[in-house]
Amino acid sequence: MSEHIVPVRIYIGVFLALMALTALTTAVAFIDLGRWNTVAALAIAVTKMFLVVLFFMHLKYSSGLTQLVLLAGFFWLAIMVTLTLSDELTRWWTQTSGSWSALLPFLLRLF
Amino acid sequence: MTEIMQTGLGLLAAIQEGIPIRPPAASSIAEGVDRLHFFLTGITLFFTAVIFAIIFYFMVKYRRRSEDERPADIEGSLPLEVVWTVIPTLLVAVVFVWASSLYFENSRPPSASMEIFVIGKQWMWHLQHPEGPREINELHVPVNVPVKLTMTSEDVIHDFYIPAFRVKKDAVPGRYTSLWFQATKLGTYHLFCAQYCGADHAEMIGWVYVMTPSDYAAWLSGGARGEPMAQAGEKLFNRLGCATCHLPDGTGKGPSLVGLYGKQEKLRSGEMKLVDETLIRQAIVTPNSFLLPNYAPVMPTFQGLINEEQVLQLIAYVKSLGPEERKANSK
Amino acid sequence: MADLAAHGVHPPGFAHQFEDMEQQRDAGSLGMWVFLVTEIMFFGGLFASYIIYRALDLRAFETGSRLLDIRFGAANTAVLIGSSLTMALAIRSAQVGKPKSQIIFYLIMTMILGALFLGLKFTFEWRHDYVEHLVPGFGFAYKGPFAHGVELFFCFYFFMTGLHALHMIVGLGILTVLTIMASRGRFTEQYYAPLEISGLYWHFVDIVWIFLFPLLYLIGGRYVLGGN
Amino acid sequence: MSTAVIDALPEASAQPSRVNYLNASYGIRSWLLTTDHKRIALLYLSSITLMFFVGGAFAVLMRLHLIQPQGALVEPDTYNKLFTLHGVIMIFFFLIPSIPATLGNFLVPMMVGARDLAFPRLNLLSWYIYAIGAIFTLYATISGGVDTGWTFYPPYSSTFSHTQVVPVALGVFITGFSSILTGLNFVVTIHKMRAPGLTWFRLPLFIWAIYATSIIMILGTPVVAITIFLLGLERLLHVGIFDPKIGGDPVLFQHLFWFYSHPAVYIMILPGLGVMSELVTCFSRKRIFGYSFVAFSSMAIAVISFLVWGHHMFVTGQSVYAGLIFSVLSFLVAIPSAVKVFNWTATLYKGSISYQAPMLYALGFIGLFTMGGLTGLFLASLATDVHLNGTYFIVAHFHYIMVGGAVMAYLGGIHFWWPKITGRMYPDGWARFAALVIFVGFNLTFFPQFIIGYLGMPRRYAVYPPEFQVLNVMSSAGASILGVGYLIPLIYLIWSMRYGPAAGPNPWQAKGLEWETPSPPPTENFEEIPVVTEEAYDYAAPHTGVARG
Repeated sequence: MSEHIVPVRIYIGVFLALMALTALTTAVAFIDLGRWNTVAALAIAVTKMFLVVLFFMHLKYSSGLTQLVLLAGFFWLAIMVTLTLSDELTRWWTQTSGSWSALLPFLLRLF
Repeated sequence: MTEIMQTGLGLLAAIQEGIPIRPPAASSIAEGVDRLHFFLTGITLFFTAVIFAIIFYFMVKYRRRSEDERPADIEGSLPLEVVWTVIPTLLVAVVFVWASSLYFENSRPPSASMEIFVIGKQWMWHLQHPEGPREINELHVPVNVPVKLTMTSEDVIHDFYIPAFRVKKDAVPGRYTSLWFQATKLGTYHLFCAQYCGADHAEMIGWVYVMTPSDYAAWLSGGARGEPMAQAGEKLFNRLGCATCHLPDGTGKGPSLVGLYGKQEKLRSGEMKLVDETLIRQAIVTPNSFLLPNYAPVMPTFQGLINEEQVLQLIAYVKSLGPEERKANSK
Repeated sequence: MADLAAHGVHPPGFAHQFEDMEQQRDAGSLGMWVFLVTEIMFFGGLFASYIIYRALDLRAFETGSRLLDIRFGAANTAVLIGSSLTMALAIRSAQVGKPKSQIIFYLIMTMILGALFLGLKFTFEWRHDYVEHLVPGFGFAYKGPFAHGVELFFCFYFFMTGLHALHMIVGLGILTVLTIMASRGRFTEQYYAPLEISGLYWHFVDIVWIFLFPLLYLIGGRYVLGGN
Repeated sequence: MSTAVIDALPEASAQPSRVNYLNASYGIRSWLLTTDHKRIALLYLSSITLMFFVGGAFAVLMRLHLIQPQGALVEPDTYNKLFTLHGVIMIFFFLIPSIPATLGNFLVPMMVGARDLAFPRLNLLSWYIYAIGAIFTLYATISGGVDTGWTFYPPYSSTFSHTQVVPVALGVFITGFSSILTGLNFVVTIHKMRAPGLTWFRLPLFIWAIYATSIIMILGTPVVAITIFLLGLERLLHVGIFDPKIGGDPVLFQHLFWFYSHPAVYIMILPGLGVMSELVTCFSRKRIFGYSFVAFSSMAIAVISFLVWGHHMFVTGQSVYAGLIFSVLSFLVAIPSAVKVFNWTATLYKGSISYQAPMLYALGFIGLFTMGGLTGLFLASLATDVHLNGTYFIVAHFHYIMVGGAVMAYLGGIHFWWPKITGRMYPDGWARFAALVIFVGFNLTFFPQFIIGYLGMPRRYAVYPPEFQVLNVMSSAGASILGVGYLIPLIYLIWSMRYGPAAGPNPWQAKGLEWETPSPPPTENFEEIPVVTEEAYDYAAPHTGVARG
């Protein structure tokens, strides 16, 4: 698994792609896309992360176990964020209406 | 030595009187909470007894009789596993629904509640009635009237706990929390701080007096107990110079506060915000933490200049300017 | 350890508790990945808090973000990506049995880029923030709208970039050790595990920055020039 | 599990003259620089025993103080420091490392048939990190103590307390890394170092439990580390993200803190559940009832434990919506725990049950864990939690799990593997007596606290209204019995190290790879790595001990 040797041109290609994405994400930040600015910036960051993880860190050539380990990390991070937000974004709930329908728009903000 | 003797005698007397196993139940929710509590106690005793009985039975029946015993193999049993997975699941589902619906009801004050304000401070409780009276570590309330407490803290997190009413809620610095109860029995009950708050945490205790409505009215009017909160707030409003900008007709540097309480206000960002106690507090303590469409962010902060009690007075004043009932979407 | 000889002759770097070299390499690599998961959760506590506060006070965080100089953020991103490339090439050089001078060259390049990142961060960016009174706890004096929320934002900014810089410094230490090991000719086609697992760490630190850059610098509505 | 590895060993191998890990080398250096997992386990054993008795001494002082309503012994300030240090030391420096770092360190490599853990030097480093953290905490104890409660809630801890918060926080922060690295070492060892033929479903259930524990250590501990780190920074810089003065939310600290600290409860109890499976099978000579259900319930507990932390915060002003979510998830975690109890009980059915000391601890555990678990339902259920949260009911509940559960299992495990660790037997009569004293003392101490809590007495009170005195005196009386109960094993176990009769490789006729090597084991555990051909707990097969062949 870890013995896989990645050709130099793939490393260079990944490097160039990362630099291009950095330029792109910086440029996009100056264009008004409303809330899509955040989406774009984070989507590009996730793409860059995948490039680094898959090629520089050889995850593409690693065992399923390694991939599972990494997945677990992100899954638990998601648990932490989601459940904490489920408190922090809904504290006003029973102080105003307390009806289930009033919750919906805020729950959508969680995802 | 005599001290020990006295302690011993006191203990003996207490044991003779019987050790209490149930706190007084003196609020509208106490009986309901206790029913659930006793149901859970029943479950606990039942399952503990069953497990212990089975273990003792097996211990005796299957005790090792010779060193060479080799009992036959039992791999397990899927039906049994299913049974003892499903039964606890159903049981906890019932408890969850029961407990949660009770809690959900208990967490929403009736709209006609009487309001009292609570400020936790190392190590005492400040309580203020809108009509004026202030109390320290004592709370007088009328029987059979729903009471809503709005609480905050001057310093660390405290917790307002009346065991006889089965209610408890943290008083958190920087925000308002609330709880409500309706006392059902006349009497005097413990008030505790139930969130550790420093050296004299255990001394941050007091008494709740549940009175007949007429006694309560007499208590409210008895003696010079300070002016009503809204009135004190109005004085403060003028003294701090708030009135120079927040003109009633809306022509000042700040928005008019008349009829504001309970409204949904539109912010510059387009977001709608409900004007409630929390928002007014935020506006006073950390102004410019939200921007309004037609006003410049010029309000100075009053953090450190006024205390939580004064903030509450200002809020009471703003509320007195607004509609009594919250009308959603009145804009 | 006395009976190490009983296991017969082993390649250099082999540890007695393993059966063979492959088991050892697998274990090392898995260990590093598990460690990186703990790092995800370590930074995760900060990221989670950031996400929550940003959701609660969006305008303040956007205002804070616009007070940062995007040029430093972008330049540092490029520098770190470059260092990841040289790190990957250093490992590859060992894998294919290139002479040790090449491994050392790439390692030193990685260190230079890492040092460049820290140099930009500390001597330009943080100093700039200090002069502008944007450091909470050290004469924070921003007085515009959302002053409290902006102070919170800068708490996050310094905690997050500071923690990241701390990881960079640790990484530079590791790279120094690797360079010394390489100069002693310790790495061969069979034995380059220390390079490989240190590389994983270095790339991880790069990934943290890949997320810090948009979170801190980019998603504050750069297109709004001044005002709200 | 049977192997043909050590057939050649002569009977005399039970005598201490044989070379083993204890006498392979001598001198203090050979211990402080050892990379042998068994010696490191003993380093942990001695250091956590020390911490246990320090923490226990604080508990005894607290119970003495509470004999009188106005406080019999110390000033409120001192009392606050006593319960804080009792909590910090018992949780971070005793319970969390207890079974994993001692029994786990000793047994994991042997149970999986390996010569050592995957990273022996990292293992030694973990102990040093633990020791440094402990030294910081003990330093803070001597130099004035700390009074925030082990939960370190801001803004009290960040702004208002005048005690040694930073050194203790640093101690906890540092020790966290010991826990992380231990968990990492176990996970890699269990994945990569299993002996040939030892598939996942042939592993002892102790290994499954340790694996689940390690997952929690790896995923949870870093979060509490960063949280404590942020708290320390906030205290030093007078500004930070939990500071309500700039709009920070002190309740967020509680979220992050409990994200780790609730699962941490399972770091303490899961290894105990693993020990239980070993004890119950051995002393009833039965295969475990429903192996895969017991194994997967450990994993289920590890995962669900991360979803329930909000039940510590039902009265903090957390939203009602979050309260409902956390409540339903909290109920879920009761189910795998119940499944375990039922399976152990079923394992006894038609067994051949003997009552040596480890089994007495095990049976005591089942009873106390059942009660501790069921009283947890009161706290998962929202309406009753509002009344019971922050009272002695909580104290009683978690002591039933932590002391009645984790400590009983720890002592049971120590008694079970003591002959393997030292090569010597302890006096079984004394051990049974101690088990009984501890069981009685424990119930006397903590059962009254359920009632005190329901009556409404808040925890962490240095003085209290006089009507709670009778029950408090009962509790204090029980505590003195419990304290004596813990001293008895300390005495006879130390005695046995020198004077106990030689134990032989397998005094209990137990199954498992660790029993197929001499006692004490040689430095590399096995003469030759074993090949496993049988399922775990194959007690029905004719016994294949050392003397076979």
